[in-house]
Amino acid sequence: QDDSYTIGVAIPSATHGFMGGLNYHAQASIERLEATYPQLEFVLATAGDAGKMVNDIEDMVATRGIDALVVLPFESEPLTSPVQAVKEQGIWVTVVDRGLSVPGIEDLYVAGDNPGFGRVAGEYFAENLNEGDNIVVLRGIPTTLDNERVDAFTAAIDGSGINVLDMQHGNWNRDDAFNVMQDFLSKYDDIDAVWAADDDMAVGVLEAIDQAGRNEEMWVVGGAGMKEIIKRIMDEDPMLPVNVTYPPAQIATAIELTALGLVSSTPVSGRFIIGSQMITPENAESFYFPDSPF
Amino acid sequence: MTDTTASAAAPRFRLSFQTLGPVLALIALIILGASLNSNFLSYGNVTNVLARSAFIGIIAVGMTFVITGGGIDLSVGSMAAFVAGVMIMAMNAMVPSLGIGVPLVLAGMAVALLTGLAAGLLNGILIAKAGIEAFIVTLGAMGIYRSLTTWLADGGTLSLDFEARTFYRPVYYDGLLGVAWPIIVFAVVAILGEIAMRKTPFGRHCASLGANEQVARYSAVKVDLVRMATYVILGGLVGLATIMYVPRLGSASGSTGVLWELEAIAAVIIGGTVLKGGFGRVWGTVVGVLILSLIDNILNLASIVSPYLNGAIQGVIVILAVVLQRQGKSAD
Amino acid sequence: MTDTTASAAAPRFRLSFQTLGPVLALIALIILGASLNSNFLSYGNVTNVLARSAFIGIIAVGMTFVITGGGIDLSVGSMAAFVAGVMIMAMNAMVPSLGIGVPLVLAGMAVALLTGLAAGLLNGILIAKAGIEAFIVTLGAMGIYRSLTTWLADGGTLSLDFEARTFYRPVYYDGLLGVAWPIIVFAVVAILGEIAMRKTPFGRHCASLGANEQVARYSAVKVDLVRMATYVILGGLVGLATIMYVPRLGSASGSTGVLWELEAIAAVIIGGTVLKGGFGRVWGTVVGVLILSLIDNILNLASIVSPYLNGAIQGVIVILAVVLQRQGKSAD
Amino acid sequence: MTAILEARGITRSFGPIEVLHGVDFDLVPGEIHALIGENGAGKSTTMKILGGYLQPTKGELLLDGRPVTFADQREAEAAGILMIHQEFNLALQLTVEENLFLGREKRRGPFLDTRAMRAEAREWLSRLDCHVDPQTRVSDLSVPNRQMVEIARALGRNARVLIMDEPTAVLTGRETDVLLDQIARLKAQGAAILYTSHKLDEIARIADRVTVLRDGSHITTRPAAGFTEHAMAEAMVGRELSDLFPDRPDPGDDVVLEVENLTVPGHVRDASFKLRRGEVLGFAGLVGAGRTELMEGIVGLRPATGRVTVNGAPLRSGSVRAAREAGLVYLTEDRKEKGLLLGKSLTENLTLLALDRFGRLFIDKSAEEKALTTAFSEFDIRAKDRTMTAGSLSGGNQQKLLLAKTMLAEPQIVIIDEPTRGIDIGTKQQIYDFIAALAAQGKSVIVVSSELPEVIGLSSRVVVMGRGHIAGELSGSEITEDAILRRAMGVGELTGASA
Ligand SMILES: Nc1ncnc2c1ncn2[C@@H]1O[C@H](COP(=O)(O)OP(=O)(O)OP(=O)(O)O)[C@@H](O)[C@H]1O
Ligand SMILES: Nc1ncnc2c1ncn2[C@@H]1O[C@H](COP(=O)(O)OP(=O)(O)OP(=O)(O)O)[C@@H](O)[C@H]1O
Ligand SMILES: [Mg+2]
Ligand SMILES: [Mg+2]
Repeated sequence: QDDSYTIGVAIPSATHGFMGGLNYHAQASIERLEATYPQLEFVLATAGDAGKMVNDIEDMVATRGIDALVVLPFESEPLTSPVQAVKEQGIWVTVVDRGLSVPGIEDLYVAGDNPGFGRVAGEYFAENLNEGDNIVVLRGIPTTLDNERVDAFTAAIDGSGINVLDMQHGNWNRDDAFNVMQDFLSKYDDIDAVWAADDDMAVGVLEAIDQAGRNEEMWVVGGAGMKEIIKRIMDEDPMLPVNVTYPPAQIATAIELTALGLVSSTPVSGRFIIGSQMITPENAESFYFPDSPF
Repeated sequence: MTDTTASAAAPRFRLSFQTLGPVLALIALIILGASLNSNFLSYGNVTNVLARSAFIGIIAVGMTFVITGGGIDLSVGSMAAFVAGVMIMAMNAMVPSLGIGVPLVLAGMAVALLTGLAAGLLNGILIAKAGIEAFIVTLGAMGIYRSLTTWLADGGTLSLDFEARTFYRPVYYDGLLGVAWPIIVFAVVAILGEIAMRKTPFGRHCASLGANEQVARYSAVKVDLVRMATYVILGGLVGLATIMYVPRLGSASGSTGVLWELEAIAAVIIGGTVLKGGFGRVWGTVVGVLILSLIDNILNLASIVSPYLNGAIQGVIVILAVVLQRQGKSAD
Repeated sequence: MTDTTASAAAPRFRLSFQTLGPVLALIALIILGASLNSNFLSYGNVTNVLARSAFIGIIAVGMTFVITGGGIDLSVGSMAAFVAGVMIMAMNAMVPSLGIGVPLVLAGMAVALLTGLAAGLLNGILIAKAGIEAFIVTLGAMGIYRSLTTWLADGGTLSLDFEARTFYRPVYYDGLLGVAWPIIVFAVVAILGEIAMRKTPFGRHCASLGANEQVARYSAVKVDLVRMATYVILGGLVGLATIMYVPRLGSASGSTGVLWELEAIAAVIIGGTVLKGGFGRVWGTVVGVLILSLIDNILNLASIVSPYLNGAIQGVIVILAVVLQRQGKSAD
Repeated sequence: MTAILEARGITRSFGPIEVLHGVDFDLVPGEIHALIGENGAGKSTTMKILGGYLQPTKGELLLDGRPVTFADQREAEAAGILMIHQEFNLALQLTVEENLFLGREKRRGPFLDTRAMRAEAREWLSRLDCHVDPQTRVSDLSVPNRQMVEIARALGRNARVLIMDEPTAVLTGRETDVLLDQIARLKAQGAAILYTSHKLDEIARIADRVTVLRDGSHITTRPAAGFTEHAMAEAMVGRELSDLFPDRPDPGDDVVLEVENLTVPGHVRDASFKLRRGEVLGFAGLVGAGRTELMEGIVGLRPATGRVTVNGAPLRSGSVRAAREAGLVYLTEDRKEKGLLLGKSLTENLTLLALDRFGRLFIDKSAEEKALTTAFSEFDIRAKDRTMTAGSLSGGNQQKLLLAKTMLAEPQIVIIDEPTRGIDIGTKQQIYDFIAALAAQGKSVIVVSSELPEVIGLSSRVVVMGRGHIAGELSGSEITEDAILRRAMGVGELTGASA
């Protein structure tokens, strides 16, 4: 039947908060679209590593005959040629968040802004700290994406005279971040602020600071807008002055646009970059989604 | 012919270099830490390290029995995540009826313990009664619990009700006479474990089971029951570890407890328990757990190298800690 | 007299239910897959599944020898990542001098094989010569290679030069008479492995080593050498698997090959090799690898459940596959 | 003739303890040299030193008159010296053929020549009149068959020097005869043979020279001719020996154990018998008759159907624990795989079966130590050091430890499978006295033994098994070797009791 379509969605599995949110939004939008458009069928596959993601995509093409693929590459490099192969078979390709390493393969690109995510946070630090103030940084899992964020952050505070005492990987994980922060607190007597490049890590960091009783001494900026954190910003928690968005809902946007492109003749190709915004107590309300798991 | 090998198994509690191996490694690490950072031996840091070790430590004590009995359990990390998830959901559900208070916390603890025991029992039945290879049962269970947790959390994080959490929090952060609760619980579990291993029939039976199941059976040891008991105890201890874990961050997700199984097994082996079973040493396991925690702590405190290389240094130290032990052996 | 009863004791390769267990599980999965989706048995899908099984499969064949010899290797996944990283860096560095072409690819392959063999040799020396517990050595090595890879990639991804990659790509995607190269290589490795296990002195020596090291030693088996050889072979096969892997994804990072070790070990055990050593079955391992790949494939074929539960289904099937096998045993 | 292999002033210590004190010894081609001595006298240790498995602490070895040192047994083997161990040296998970050729596989090009190896394995085994399939796993073989495999392995290698450490301890008369013939054949071919056994009649039969060891010291070396069994026994133990078997006590009337129609699938069909209080009941039969399996079925170690009643109460099937609680225990014939934890201490082994007698909650270690002291004296266990592992005891002392372990459970009914396997003549006498004393105390004993004199000398009644069923029962004066063998081979019924 010409008017029924299958859309394959390949995303990383929900191994930390942000990806959990992303999984949630993907499933929610699929449910929504399946209800609205009976002629659409979706195949959702989550992968724990790049190889598995390539397997999933191969399976979708070989056995499910997909008409469009929405993919959030687990890593850019390894996914590039498999996705290119899909494209070469005439299947619509939407790439989300992490770009492929060869430009121009995808029909539609929807993404957050990783350098922006680091830069916005960095700019806030540069503005709100004085020369000679000390900060520590908790990075994510070592990946290109983490490098982009941290590089942009470092560039933004460059020249401000802020001292980066230490950077360690908290792996976007609450427990790891808690441990690392505990050790930072033992190691450094004077910390003025913490950049935890993800809200899951921020939760662990806050707990460690609280335990050490050094709440008055420093503030924390996380990222990606987890609902608990947004709530505390709304409540004007002095430890959490701001947050930087990196919306997990971008996957929903991508899926919806792709679906729209198939069922209607609306031209949807192009690039949609969802910039990273600063969440402040003033605008926090509009970023607060109490029902999302993230 | 066994005589020569048998003599290599040194009499148990002689103060040999082999026995001391892990202890020496631990002392070396402490000296290293103290020389790298003056805060290393501070009350705060010591408390942090010990309290964090408690989860893996409590689990590793149980793992010592499983491994001594000739088994293995790969499911403990994901079991912990699952138990935490169930506990949090149960407590959240009970808030309206029980209110915030001691009954709620006690009810939550009971749920955690029971879930842990049940999970351990399930492993135990499949392994001891159905006779399926422990590696496969617990590998399967690992996948099952991990994915059930993600599913319960809907891909995200299960968080304990905020007020319940505030009330429950002291169970991790407070303590008795300046010693944090997790440390106390870990110490009690370790001491009871050491006693059970060395002084009770159960410990003997575990070791005989791991040494030669056939001989144990011919000696009227209830082989299946003992084997099952090791998994049930481990399950219960996973529950107990979770009780200490949940008040720390008040949440659980699919990524809770990832790789705990490997860390617990490593601690057991570093401590001198024999991987193929037949001989176990609970105090050794405690030393093993502390070694592993200290490595992390020292790497964080020292920042000597690229953080990318932390894993490599960790690996080298783990191997070295065991080399110390083996050299004692070959000199025997 | 005795001969009658003795012959009742199962000769090794009788077609028992136990032997057939994994095969039955495989057949059940194939039937399930075919009934769920008509494309399941299509040339494309079969090629996909077999080709992607090749990496783990080649490694698992080597793992069969290690486990049969009473050892274990937890480092293979991260070793694969490391070998891939080294191979990519070496090829990138050689592009200017060798240009794009067969020499470059051959040089890259040689680098991969040698790195794999060297890594295997290192494990082997530490385990067989220095006498350190295999679990600890390879656990340490796992951390070391994983973190070296991350460090080489500077936290990101190492990518093969784009043109080199395009040239190299057919090694994964093309084949001979419609059979993709990885499938051919896997088949050859499996057949050679099966022959080595059953028809050569080396295979027997491995089994004797795992069954009773002392006996092997007294029977003039060069115990240390054989043990070392199992790790070196496994290292070489990791190199070979990497040669097939790199043209597929053209890159390596710290997350390449995560959990391959567990998958390889699971495949070996599902296939009927005894975890504690002494008996190994290469063809069983191949069946085990196929079972594991098919489970993933089938889960993708039919989106029956929440993707969060895939892990649980996987776990259940793995346990069931082995239950089949054990029931045969108890009915023996 | 000059010696092939000679030991001069060999001393050996384990840790601080010296167990061999300057032993001199030589082996001459075409001669069978027997080494005898009590359990723990140092026979196995001497043999291992000659075989290259152990190095002497002091002293030297001469090979063809030239001093040698063997770094390991491989070098000894290269010099044509081979040894059959007292304890098995087989990999259980491998097949018979794999074990026979381990380390010296036949090849065709790079591959194994399996067919040739099987044929040759079959040939060696049939030379020993042992008809196991070379493809059987050793773990599936009975203990005697394992021993035959062990022997076949050594015979197949054409040794100049063959050292045999109690090869017949687990064999029955018929197999022993076959083995002794083979030894005679090797001797005729000019091999030098070192032989030890606690069965002194064998020594008298085949040995040319006899060396006696006592407590690690060389006592005497003499030609076998004119050295009577009795004299040998006294030279070993260093004292007068009285009659070997004690008087048979009179059994009471009440039945303590009744077995009805017990079937152990694959091994035993419909076995029924009764055991009375204060009785010693012998079980005789050829190897493979199923005696062991029947006993294991009775105590719940093997799945079995049928009824077992102890003191009138039915016994729960399949539970060793239940049997023990009813006062019924079984002492296994396979002490290495089923009896002792070889890597564990003596105490741990001693108390394992009766652990609940040493405290329910905590183990009373001092009581355990006392029990060990008692066991040492009661069973004459000779250990140089209380903290050694069970595996480093001499073979005979391991058997005594196993006996002590079983008796510690204070059973009312003891089933002893091969009670004196590997035990020296002096201790044998002690064990026989012990069994008689048990019966006199009103306990009941089943003795399963392949040594007919033992069965005959101890029991007041003998059950004969053949091919998995009970072939007959003899009592009083009916009990003779001839009658037992006739029944065991299934010809008893034809000719009637030959009392
Ligand atoms: N590996 C060892 N470590 C410590 N002591 C040992 C070891 N091997 C043997 N012994 C001791 O050496 C002594 C001699 O033992 P050996 O095995 O030679 O006796 P044996 O004459 O063969 O006795 P049996 O007739 O019981 O076999 C014994 O006291 C034994 O306990
Ligand atoms: N674990 C086993 N699995 C399979 N068959 C076995 C096993 N153990 C023994 N058998 C077989 O059972 C038969 C009887 O065993 P066994 O020789 O021990 O009987 P028995 O009457 O006790 O003789 P004996 O006491 O003289 O050894 C033998 O033919 C043996 O091959
Ligand atoms: Mg001996
Ligand atoms: Mg028997």
